[in-house]
Amino acid sequence: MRSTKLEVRELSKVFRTVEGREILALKDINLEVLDGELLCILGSSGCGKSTLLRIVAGLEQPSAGDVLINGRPLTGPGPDRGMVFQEHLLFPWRTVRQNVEYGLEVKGGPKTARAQECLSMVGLENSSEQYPKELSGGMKQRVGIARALANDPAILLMDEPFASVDAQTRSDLQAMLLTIWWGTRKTILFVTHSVEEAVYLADRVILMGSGSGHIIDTVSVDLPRPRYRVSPEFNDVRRDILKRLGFLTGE
Amino acid sequence: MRSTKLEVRELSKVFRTVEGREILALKDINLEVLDGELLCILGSSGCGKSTLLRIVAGLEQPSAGDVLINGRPLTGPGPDRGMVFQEHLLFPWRTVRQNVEYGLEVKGGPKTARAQECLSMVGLENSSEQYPKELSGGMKQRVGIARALANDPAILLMDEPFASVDAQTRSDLQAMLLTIWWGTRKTILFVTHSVEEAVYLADRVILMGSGSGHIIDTVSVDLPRPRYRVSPEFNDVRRDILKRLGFLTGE
Amino acid sequence: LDKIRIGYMPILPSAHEFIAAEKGWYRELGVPVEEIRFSSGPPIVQAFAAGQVDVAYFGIGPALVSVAKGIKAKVVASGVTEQLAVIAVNSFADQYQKEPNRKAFLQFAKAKGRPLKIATFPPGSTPNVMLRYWLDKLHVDPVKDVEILSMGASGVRLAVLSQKVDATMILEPIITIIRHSPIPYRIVVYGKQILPGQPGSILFVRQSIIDERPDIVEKLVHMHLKATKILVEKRDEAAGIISRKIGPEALPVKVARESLDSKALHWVANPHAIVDGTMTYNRFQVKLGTFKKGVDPKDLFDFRFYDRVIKAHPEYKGY
Amino acid sequence: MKGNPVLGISRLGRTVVQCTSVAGFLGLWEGLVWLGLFPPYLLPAPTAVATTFVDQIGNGNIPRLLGYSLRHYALGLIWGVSLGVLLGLCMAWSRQLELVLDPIIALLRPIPPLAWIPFAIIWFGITTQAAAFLISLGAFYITLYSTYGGVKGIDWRLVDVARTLGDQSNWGIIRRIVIPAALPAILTGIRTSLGQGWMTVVAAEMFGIQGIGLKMLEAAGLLSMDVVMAYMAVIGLVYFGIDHTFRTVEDRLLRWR
Amino acid sequence: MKGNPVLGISRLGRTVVQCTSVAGFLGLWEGLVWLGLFPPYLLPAPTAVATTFVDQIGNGNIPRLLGYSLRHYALGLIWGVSLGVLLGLCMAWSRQLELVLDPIIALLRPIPPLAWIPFAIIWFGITTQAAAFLISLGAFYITLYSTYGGVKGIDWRLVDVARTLGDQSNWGIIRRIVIPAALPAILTGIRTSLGQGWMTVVAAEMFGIQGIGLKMLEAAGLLSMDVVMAYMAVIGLVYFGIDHTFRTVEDRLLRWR
Ligand SMILES: Nc1ncnc2c1ncn2[C@@H]1O[C@H](COP(=O)(O)OP(=O)(O)OP(=O)(O)O)[C@@H](O)[C@H]1O
Ligand SMILES: Nc1ncnc2c1ncn2[C@@H]1O[C@H](COP(=O)(O)OP(=O)(O)OP(=O)(O)O)[C@@H](O)[C@H]1O
Ligand SMILES: [Mg+2]
Ligand SMILES: [Mg+2]
Repeated sequence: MRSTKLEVRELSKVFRTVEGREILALKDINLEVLDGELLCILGSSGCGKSTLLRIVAGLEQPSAGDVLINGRPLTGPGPDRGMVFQEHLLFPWRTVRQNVEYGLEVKGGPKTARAQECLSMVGLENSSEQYPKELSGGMKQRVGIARALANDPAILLMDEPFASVDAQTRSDLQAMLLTIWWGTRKTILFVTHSVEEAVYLADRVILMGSGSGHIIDTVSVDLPRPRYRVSPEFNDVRRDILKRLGFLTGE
Repeated sequence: MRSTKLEVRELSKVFRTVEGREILALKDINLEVLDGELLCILGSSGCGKSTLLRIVAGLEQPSAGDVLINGRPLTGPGPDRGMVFQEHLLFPWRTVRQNVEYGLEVKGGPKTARAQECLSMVGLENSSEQYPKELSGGMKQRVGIARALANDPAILLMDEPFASVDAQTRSDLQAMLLTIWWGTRKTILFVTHSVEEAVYLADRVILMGSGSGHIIDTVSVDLPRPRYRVSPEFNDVRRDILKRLGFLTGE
Repeated sequence: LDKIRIGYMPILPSAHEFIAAEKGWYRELGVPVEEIRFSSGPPIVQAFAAGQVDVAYFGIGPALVSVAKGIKAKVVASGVTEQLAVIAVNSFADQYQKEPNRKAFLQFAKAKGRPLKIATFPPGSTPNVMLRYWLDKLHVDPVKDVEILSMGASGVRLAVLSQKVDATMILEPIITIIRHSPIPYRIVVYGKQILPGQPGSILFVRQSIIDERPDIVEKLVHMHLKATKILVEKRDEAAGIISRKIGPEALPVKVARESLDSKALHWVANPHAIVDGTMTYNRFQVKLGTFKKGVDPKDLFDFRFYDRVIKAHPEYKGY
Repeated sequence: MKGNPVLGISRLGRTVVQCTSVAGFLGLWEGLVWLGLFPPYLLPAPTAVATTFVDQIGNGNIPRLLGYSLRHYALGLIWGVSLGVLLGLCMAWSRQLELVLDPIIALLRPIPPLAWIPFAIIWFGITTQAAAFLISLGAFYITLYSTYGGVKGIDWRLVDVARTLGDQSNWGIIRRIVIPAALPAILTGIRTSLGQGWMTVVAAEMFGIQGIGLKMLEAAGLLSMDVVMAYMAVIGLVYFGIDHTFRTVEDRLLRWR
Repeated sequence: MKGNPVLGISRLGRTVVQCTSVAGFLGLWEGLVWLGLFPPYLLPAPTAVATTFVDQIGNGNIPRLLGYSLRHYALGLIWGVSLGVLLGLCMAWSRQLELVLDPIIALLRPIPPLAWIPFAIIWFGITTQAAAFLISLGAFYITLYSTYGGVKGIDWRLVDVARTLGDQSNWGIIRRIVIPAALPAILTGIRTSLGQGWMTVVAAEMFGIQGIGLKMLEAAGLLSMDVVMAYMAVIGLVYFGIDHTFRTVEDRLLRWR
């Protein structure tokens, strides 16, 4: 049996706005992620998906509850967790290679070979000297993934990484991600608000309620890979999830 | 039988880049749109969809061929055709109401009542004094539609109007568009690169080849409205279109 | 003391400095000399206050300002007296010749629809004070009856030569330069008609130098007298030096030579000779409100050096 | 997540810290003068400056001289800004005009306004016009290029939108689209001109034109540095007021941003 | 679809039009002088200015005086820019420092650099330092606020990214994220300082400090307006060169934009 890589226990997060109002972004979240699992977190806008990921990344302090990694509590951001952002957030003044080298530079030691290796994984070995502005949206996301991979983190946190690219590119990136996941066996937390994307990628899908900041359901996706988006089985899972999310009540 | 509203005959468009290279954006396009028809133009990025719409709007001159409206050749932009853009392109210095009033202001005469009427059609009667920056993406698109409707154009040209809003808002906007279309019986040319969107909305779908700038196929969608996105019939049409576009050859 | 900084202006009252520099007399001082050029008296006062100037050739006006503001320095010799003149556009000069009083000003203002514009150095400078003294004597209101514009030497020349002002209270060589230009301006009054014995330029030395190196100060006063003698007796030679120093394009030798003959120049080195005039001048400054109270001659003059040099070199007696 | 982490400090706390900071600065300065480290003609005490300031208001000097200076300023700005905005619009709109005028302006622009002082005097004399000319030069270049850049940089797709809504005439498009879209840039240009113009006023007056600048220089010649500083305070306060007022107007005009 | 419609005009055509335009301007000016409408001291002919220009280079005046002016300029900029950037960074980074310093700087900033002339002279005399002080004042405020604004306005999410990549120390973040991200704003501040500083040099020298500015004023006093204009040309050319060079450097440093 696979071990637990990441555990979230009774996690809550309250934000205080400048006017002093309190926003409950997460409420009593409990979650266990197995080593090597590809977990999708699905929910509509504002349900707290990003907040959860930022807490796991160590960028935000929880208001209550714990996050354990390999059973040890979290202390802050660290190179054991890599994060990929929706807005790509590349460093625009660095070339593709220099972006990927960032984490290695901070750590010290050799960097070029490892950067080149990560760029190959995302199929960008030939664009290493370009600046982010010269890349298409899809390429930028690839660099973001390579940059997160460079530190060889055990956990990859991905916050709607493919939300702002067009449909074709999106499906290419999804396929690429699966290949990388297969090759490296990383634990991946993948946030999305596309049901189709979650069903295509995930071992398990966590459904978050809209606006309430808690987990309403968990769905295991047992379809064999590679999955086929227009197959009836795929459509069944998609329909099941939409129903659990409350979208198909009118039917 | 319904009359022909818009006819496109042997239309071609060649762009000349600054370096002097020629780009063939459209090639021998032939198209007939019936009065009151909702026609979707489907194709991937760069296939010339926007160019076609801009020519019909009168913003661009064709290199060859004609566009006829009610049998009369086109002379330039005019209030008989309203256009809605993907990037919403609201006038940021005008309030919602002032945006909608723009065309009426140019024409002269009364404007407030008509603007209010159009805003009601898109469900924004209560936001008329807000500035665009205060609106969500979905609301901005609604204003764009109301603005195009204000002149009461016979033809509505919509260039991927819902491409940059989230899934939930998108389906709301689609439903709203159908209601408006039903109520006003306008002829609508709707550009999209989402197969699902085309199948949900269209009477007929024009498929454009990727990068070639010509029409590869035409599909009539005979499903009754309201259509139901996860029904097997819907999935069949979707699958059929994907196949014609060459996406499912690997199956 | 590692160097002496001497401030001067590109006008004739600084001629002693030009001669001393050109003739290489400064080498005798035993310390290096740095010459610093200024466009009018007030900036030298500021530089003096800033400790950037040790010895200055400027007017009695700035000297009084400095001492009144508590700067420790003394007048050790006089330079010129009665060196000023008022130059004005011919129409005013004619009027003034007929009626040398306030009426001339009022007539001019009536004819032109605006008061007479007079350019001069900034407040605190000798020309400015003497202009006001003149107007005061004539009961002319310096605010309502005329417009006084204050600027540096270049500004005055530019304004007068391009005929943007109607009159100026100014000193040599600008007087001669203006008389040489084709513009329709001429001299209206000379300084001595305004205030007989009016003190003009002086040699001003920082107290710390007087205390530490009286020998240097004595040498400076000696040079000053030697230069005075040349200015009076060898005007051709002096004109050459002055023209070179001010700049031949600004002051051709011919004009320099002529200005040395000007009626607006009286080379007087004896500081005793200007004490009375200075006190009159100072009382007027108090009246103007520049100072709250007058300056004590003891705080302003140091006659020792002049007296000692004259004793040792009786040939300079009379300068 | 914009701005760096905010210390937990209240609005009141901020004001207190700010006042303390200014008070500390003034106190230190006063102390230095009291200790007699500097003679008052090198560094007048803040209290002396304050007294002089009140005196100069009392005797009417400040209102009178400020009146002159503001006159120079207003005249110069009105000319410079109107010409700059107008020509900027024309140059951005008409390619021909741009081609002809741009090289001439590019030739003259690197000469800073204050370098024109000799010509200002010789052309206009020691007058209001001379000062206004210098100020208008600076304002002209700044607003010309900011307007030009603003118009060139507008989202030209909005013009397409206007055309599909039936707006066909050049003047309609300029009035309804180009000017409002370029307004932020134009206003920034005007604001910059306000700053540079004020500096030019003070400097130009030092060449003999009646106003605050000349008064400062005259006072400096008399070593009355307390007067100089009182007028520096006037200059600072007036500029602060002008800038603040303009920003309020700007925010109001651009509240849609 | 950016920029307004381009006339079909080639690169060569542009150059020809531009040259014609400048030539026409100079020709018109020369013609006006020839017609004798203006005495040469009101408007010297371009040919006269050109001759004088060559003369003044030949007799060594231009190189010598330009040397002085550039010295004032360089010294002032180095001081002003270094202090401005440093303090701007510190104030944007440390909330405490910002609270203490901001009110004092806000108090002093509205006083334009040239209003400090009397104090510059009384503190430093008619010296290089006085000119450098005035120039550095302007450069200081400009770079301080542009750096401060640049740092405040950076995308702070990039700091989050750096932290997830293991960058924890303040200094690491400042060096690797804050400075490069704020560099465009910092460079804009420096470029603005270059312009204002050059204007300040010329103006400051008119108060008696050796250099181009003083020479212009002296020549004006002699009504040698051709000399004045020759030096205006020097000022323009040098500024053009400086600005051009800096823009090249800037483009190079920001080629990632
Ligand atoms: N720094 C913050 N201060 C205050 N409120 C915040 C902050 N960050 C997030 N929130 C609030 O917390 C809630 C959850 O935000 P979060 O960004 O996690 O949502 P999300 O699920 O990622 O949404 P989306 O799909 O739009 O990215 C929202 O209501 C949001 O407004
Ligand atoms: N003004 C122009 N100048 C030169 N080429 C152009 C111009 N406008 C469009 N093109 C080219 O014409 C082709 C078709 O462009 P068009 O914008 O019509 O595509 P599209 O189908 O709307 O794509 P998308 O889905 O990305 O909006 C593209 O290759 C594009 O680069
Ligand atoms: Mg999110
Ligand atoms: Mg398009």
